[in-house]
Amino acid sequence: MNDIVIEVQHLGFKYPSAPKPTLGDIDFSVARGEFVSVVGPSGAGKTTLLNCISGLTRPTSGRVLVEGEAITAPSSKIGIVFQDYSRSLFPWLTAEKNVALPLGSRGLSAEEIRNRVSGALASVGLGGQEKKYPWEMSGGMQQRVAIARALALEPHVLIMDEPMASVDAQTRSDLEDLVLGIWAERGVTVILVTHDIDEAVYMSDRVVILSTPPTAVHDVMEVGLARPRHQLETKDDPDFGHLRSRLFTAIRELREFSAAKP
Amino acid sequence: MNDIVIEVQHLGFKYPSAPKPTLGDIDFSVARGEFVSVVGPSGAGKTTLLNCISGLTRPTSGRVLVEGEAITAPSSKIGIVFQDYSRSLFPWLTAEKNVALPLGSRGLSAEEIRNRVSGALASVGLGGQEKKYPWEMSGGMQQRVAIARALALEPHVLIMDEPMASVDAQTRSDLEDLVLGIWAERGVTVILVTHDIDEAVYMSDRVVILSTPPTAVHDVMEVGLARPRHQLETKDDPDFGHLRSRLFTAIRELREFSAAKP
Amino acid sequence: MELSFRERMLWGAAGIAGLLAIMQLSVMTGLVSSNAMPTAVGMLAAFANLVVSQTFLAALLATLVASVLAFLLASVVGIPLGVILGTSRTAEKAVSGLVETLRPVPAIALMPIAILSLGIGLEMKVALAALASLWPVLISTIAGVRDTDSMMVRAGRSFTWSGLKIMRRIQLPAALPFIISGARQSVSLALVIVVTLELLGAREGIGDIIRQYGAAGRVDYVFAGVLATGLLGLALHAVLGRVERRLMHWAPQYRKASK
Amino acid sequence: MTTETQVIAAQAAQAGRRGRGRGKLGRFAIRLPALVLAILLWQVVATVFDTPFFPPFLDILARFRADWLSGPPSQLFLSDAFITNALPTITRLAAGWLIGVLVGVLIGSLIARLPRVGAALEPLVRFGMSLPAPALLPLAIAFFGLDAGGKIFFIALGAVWPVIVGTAAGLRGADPVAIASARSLTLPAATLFLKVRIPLASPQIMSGLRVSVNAAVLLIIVAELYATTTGIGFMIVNSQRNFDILGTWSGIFLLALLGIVCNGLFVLVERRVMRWQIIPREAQK
Amino acid sequence: GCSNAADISEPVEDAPSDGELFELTVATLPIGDLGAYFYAEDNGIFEKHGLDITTETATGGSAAIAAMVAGDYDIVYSGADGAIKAFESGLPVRVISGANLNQPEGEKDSTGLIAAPGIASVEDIAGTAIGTNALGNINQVYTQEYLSENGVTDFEVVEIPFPEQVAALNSGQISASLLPEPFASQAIAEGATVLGYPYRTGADQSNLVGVYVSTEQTIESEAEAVEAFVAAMTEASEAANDKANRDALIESILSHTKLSGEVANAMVFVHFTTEAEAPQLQATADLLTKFGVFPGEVDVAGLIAE
Ligand SMILES: Nc1ncnc2c1ncn2[C@@H]1O[C@H](COP(=O)(O)OP(=O)(O)OP(=O)(O)O)[C@@H](O)[C@H]1O
Ligand SMILES: Nc1ncnc2c1ncn2[C@@H]1O[C@H](COP(=O)(O)OP(=O)(O)OP(=O)(O)O)[C@@H](O)[C@H]1O
Ligand SMILES: [Mg+2]
Ligand SMILES: [Mg+2]
Repeated sequence: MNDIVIEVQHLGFKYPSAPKPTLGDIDFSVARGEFVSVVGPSGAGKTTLLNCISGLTRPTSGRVLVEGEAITAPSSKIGIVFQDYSRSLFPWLTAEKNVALPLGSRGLSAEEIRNRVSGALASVGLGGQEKKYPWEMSGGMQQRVAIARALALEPHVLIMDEPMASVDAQTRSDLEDLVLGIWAERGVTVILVTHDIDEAVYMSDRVVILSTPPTAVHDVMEVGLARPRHQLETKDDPDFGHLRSRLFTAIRELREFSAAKP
Repeated sequence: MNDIVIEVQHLGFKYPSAPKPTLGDIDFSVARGEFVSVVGPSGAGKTTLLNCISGLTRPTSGRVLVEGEAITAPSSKIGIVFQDYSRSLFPWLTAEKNVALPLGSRGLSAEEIRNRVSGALASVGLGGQEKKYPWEMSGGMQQRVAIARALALEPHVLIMDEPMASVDAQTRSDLEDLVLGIWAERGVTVILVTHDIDEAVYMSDRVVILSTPPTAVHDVMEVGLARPRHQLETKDDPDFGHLRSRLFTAIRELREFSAAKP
Repeated sequence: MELSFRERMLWGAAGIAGLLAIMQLSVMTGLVSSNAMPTAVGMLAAFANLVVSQTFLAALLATLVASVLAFLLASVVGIPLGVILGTSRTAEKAVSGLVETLRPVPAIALMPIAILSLGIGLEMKVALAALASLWPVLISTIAGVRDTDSMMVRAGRSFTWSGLKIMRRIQLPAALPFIISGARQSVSLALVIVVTLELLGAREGIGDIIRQYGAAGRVDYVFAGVLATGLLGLALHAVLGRVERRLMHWAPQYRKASK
Repeated sequence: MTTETQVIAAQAAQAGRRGRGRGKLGRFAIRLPALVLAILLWQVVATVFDTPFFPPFLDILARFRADWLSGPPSQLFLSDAFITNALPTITRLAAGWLIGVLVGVLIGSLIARLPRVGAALEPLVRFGMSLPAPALLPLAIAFFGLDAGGKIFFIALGAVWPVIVGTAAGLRGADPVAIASARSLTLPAATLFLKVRIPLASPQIMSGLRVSVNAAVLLIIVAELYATTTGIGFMIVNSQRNFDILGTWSGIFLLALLGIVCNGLFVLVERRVMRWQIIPREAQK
Repeated sequence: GCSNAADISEPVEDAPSDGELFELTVATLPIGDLGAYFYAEDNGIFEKHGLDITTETATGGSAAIAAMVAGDYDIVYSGADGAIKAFESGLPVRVISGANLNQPEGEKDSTGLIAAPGIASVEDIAGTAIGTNALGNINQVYTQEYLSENGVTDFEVVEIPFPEQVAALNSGQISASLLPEPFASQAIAEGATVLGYPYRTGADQSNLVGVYVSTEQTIESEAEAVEAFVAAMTEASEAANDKANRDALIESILSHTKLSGEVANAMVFVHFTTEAEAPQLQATADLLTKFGVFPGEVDVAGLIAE
């Protein structure tokens, strides 16, 4: 049906120091322009999975195709936003320079770099804050810089590992709406890892639920809620309640199951 | 009607270095055994308010009465749980010793101290983890040690400043239920500061909404939801949805209002 | 209980005045022999004479030159070596035995041997002071590079950068707070070692002057020399603090409270 | 200051990481290549070039044994020279350092806890901290003469500054949240100080102690090179005066060993005291 | 070989042919034993021999020799024992000339064995401690030799710097010590007595105490300059030994040391010389061996520059 951008094929991964594989056999795909969330119990290997998809880590078995090409190293098609802005932004660079940093080595003209940087910062609502250092900004602003840095690379796929986990609840709902806005506007494909069930349902077209290690896809849930979504209306929708209950129960079961195991 | 435990009377506070007062004129009271949440925009002065209530900070004007006595210094009637367990637990002490530390100077017998410590740790589900150091535990476990430490003092009032903010979403819902369980079991009065609207509604009997500085009480919302509460059922209750919408709107308005001011 | 700036200055002045007064009185009352310690007035008079004397200023310069050369030598060796050892665990492991054996060896102890091949002049001072001050800068550079947040390195890799580029653009700046802190220790140490060598008989420098006055029994000048040495150390610290603040304006401890 | 603590914690963590995996011997062996190579190089170069002041490594070792380790089993094989020279050095060092540490922690605490005292002492402490400690030798001689007392005083005088500064900075810079949490527990003042403030400050106190150990080792050597008639430093000077170059080297080796042992002991204590700082750091990696 | 390294005259012809002066850096000690050197410097004797001398004050003879080996100095004044020890350890040092001898019999010597008050004879020293300013130095071994010649072998040797020895004698910490000027005069003024003159031993009752040394390399590359130095010192030594020049000598010593005029006026001087003979040095070397400074026999042949 739709144009497939990411294919995760029988992906397996084992940390050399770990006794058993973290990722067992993971298989799913993401269509162009789709918004997919990945949820799963803590320690399921969500971060490990993202690392494999983005080429930061070589899988032990299986492979990842992005637009049909196998990923073996970080690719410029993929932009990554990490959870902890304070650890992934460079505190010695201003917002502007943080965003421009990865562009320097892409053969772009100075002009074009300037345009992309200011475009990306404007997208995240940080026009006029270019000269600030990360530590002069609030947590939400910093995370927006991190998003702008990924956007400026004009990736086809945006991968986010719990990007909203380190900010307060109010900023979080603002950021959620910001990300949805950017996604709709730029038509980028998004994979979002989150711990927050409400967030997974609120944001996505589909939610991929991972099991415990050796991890496989436990279930995939279609989210049929209307777009654009709205913090109050969407969350008041009875369908929303049902979806969140389903997800909540699935994850609680997985956790109890895994807790009972050892 | 009910027995009043805490009275906050015309409380005002100004940081010496700040140009204007943070707390303007705050006035509310809490009945024995009540569960009250305090919400408000970031920077409203929630932490400042808690510090005044608990006697850590002297108010500039007004006063706080706990069981009829004016508070001027930290009192053994009040237990406090801070947001950041990594900064409020003492990493050089085991869980057990962290909990026992404040008991040592209370004229209790060694026997009684041992009982209280193990009782408090059992309450928070950490029986058998007594000898672990904070850094050997997950975030949720650490926060539970912090709660146990406050409980072991057998305070009449438990004050919590965003105790769930530094843990992940799943641990958070577990902790919420844990706190509700302890509250119901021990009959302690709780004041909870939170950023999370769902949490405020889910946990409380009443929610105190603060304005922006100079801060006053903007509104007090009664939460009539049935107890005991349940993560899925309570949150699926239409009343829950209405309460959360009301709160969400109130805070968004306050923020926009304050953002427009300067 | 915060003191205002004015109060702090006043109390500080009182502290200095108090110490000078104790010094003055304990000599004047004979509590301490005047052969052992000068009066405060005597020391300050000698100090006034010293700071305008050509010989003394030349000595000051000699000490400073030796210290700075030693520090530069230590940095030129220590920083690149530290980056290599911080990046490669294998290399670091292989040399760690050597580093841990040599590091605690007090450089001063080598003076009697160093004199034989390097004499008692600038070369010897620079060599031994550089040896001593190599360690702080080396160790901090290793620690800094190693301590670079793995998340930052991953961010760099996600830019499709090479290892070398990540080292240059991410690990080195991220390690800078550590490197500078090590460098500061190195400079102080270089000064300490140079002055010590001079006190022990190396040619030229403040230590040499103090030693000569000591041999002549001029305690007022000895104490004035010690005073001058302390002030030199203080000045060096202040300059380095400036440099550090300049370079490190982004590091947590120097962020202006901008909110 | 915080960076300094970080450096120390990072270093200590590094040392700890090395401690994991592999057997003890294997761990040890993997760290030796460069050291073995350096010693081999020394031996070969010294043998080939045959300069009088750079004797072969093995010759020095032989002399080292003869000088220091040729005693009877009843003395643990320590020679008389060791007992008359190294023991005084070690006791002076330990006594001076301990005095310096005690006084330093005391003054540092006063400075941090009593703002007026702190303000009055601050310029003096800054001066003392910046002063190359060996320059204080004339002062020590002035008060205590050149005997053991003078040396102990001298070492204490040099070791005290970093301890003062570390203690004061650690106490002042303590995390306000941690202090608030302790205050909320209504701890008595003494408990608050000893059980919370001091441990909270301990990373910086330890950092001060580390600097002071190095200063103390430096100072004992200076004191002994300058004027004494016993001690390792004296042995070195005396053999140098007699152009007994092997003897000089043998003394230097003993001092080096003393430095290594002091450092090793310190690291052991540091790892124990700062476990709560170091281990989470390691785990975080 | 026995040589008199100094017998060169016609000083002016020493100068380099192009009219420049020979440049030499000499390390000295601030003590009366260098009186002749200071005299030469103050009275233009070095210039007269075509020398441009830079004088530096060292902390001790052996440190100065070490620095000379490393190239800091061209010529160093040292005790004879320092030169012997350096030579024995393989350093490329050579004695270019003598510097000072003890005074012969009949003259007052500057270096006497001074006994603490209450020690009336050499025999009283048995079972006590004697002082030396540096363990294993020339003063110590000559004192030991003198005492053993007098049948006293049972005593301890402790190291005490000269300035503190007077107090140590008074307090009874040591019973005797070989003290040079000005300490000898000072001790005598405080009640000590002279027991004897330990350097007056051997065939001609005189021994070389101080020497000037240089390195093999300097002697070779700066041969003319070194010769000129020895010539200058020969002239200066003769002048300094001449009682007629006593006041000028005292003035020179005062200008180069921190001694007070009072002390200098009361001082007894050494006998200045530039002669250096192998047997004298060998005798000292043998004493160093005899009293355990060297583990075995030492041959000083070759120490004196040809
Ligand atoms: N470098 C490593 N070496 C060995 N095991 C690792 C490593 N990194 C992670 N693990 C383990 O692999 C598992 C998956 O880790 P991962 O961080 O991918 O989980 P996650 O689902 O992202 O967890 P969270 O929700 O806590 O972020 C965990 O059990 C973790 O302990
Ligand atoms: N020590 C201080 N000195 C000066 N101003 C302060 C200080 N501490 C806090 N403030 C200011 O007082 C105001 C209230 O701070 P407070 O921490 O009480 O807010 P809060 O409601 O707890 O915020 P948050 O939701 O972010 O925790 C803020 O504007 C803050 O910047
Ligand atoms: Mg993760
Ligand atoms: Mg707060």
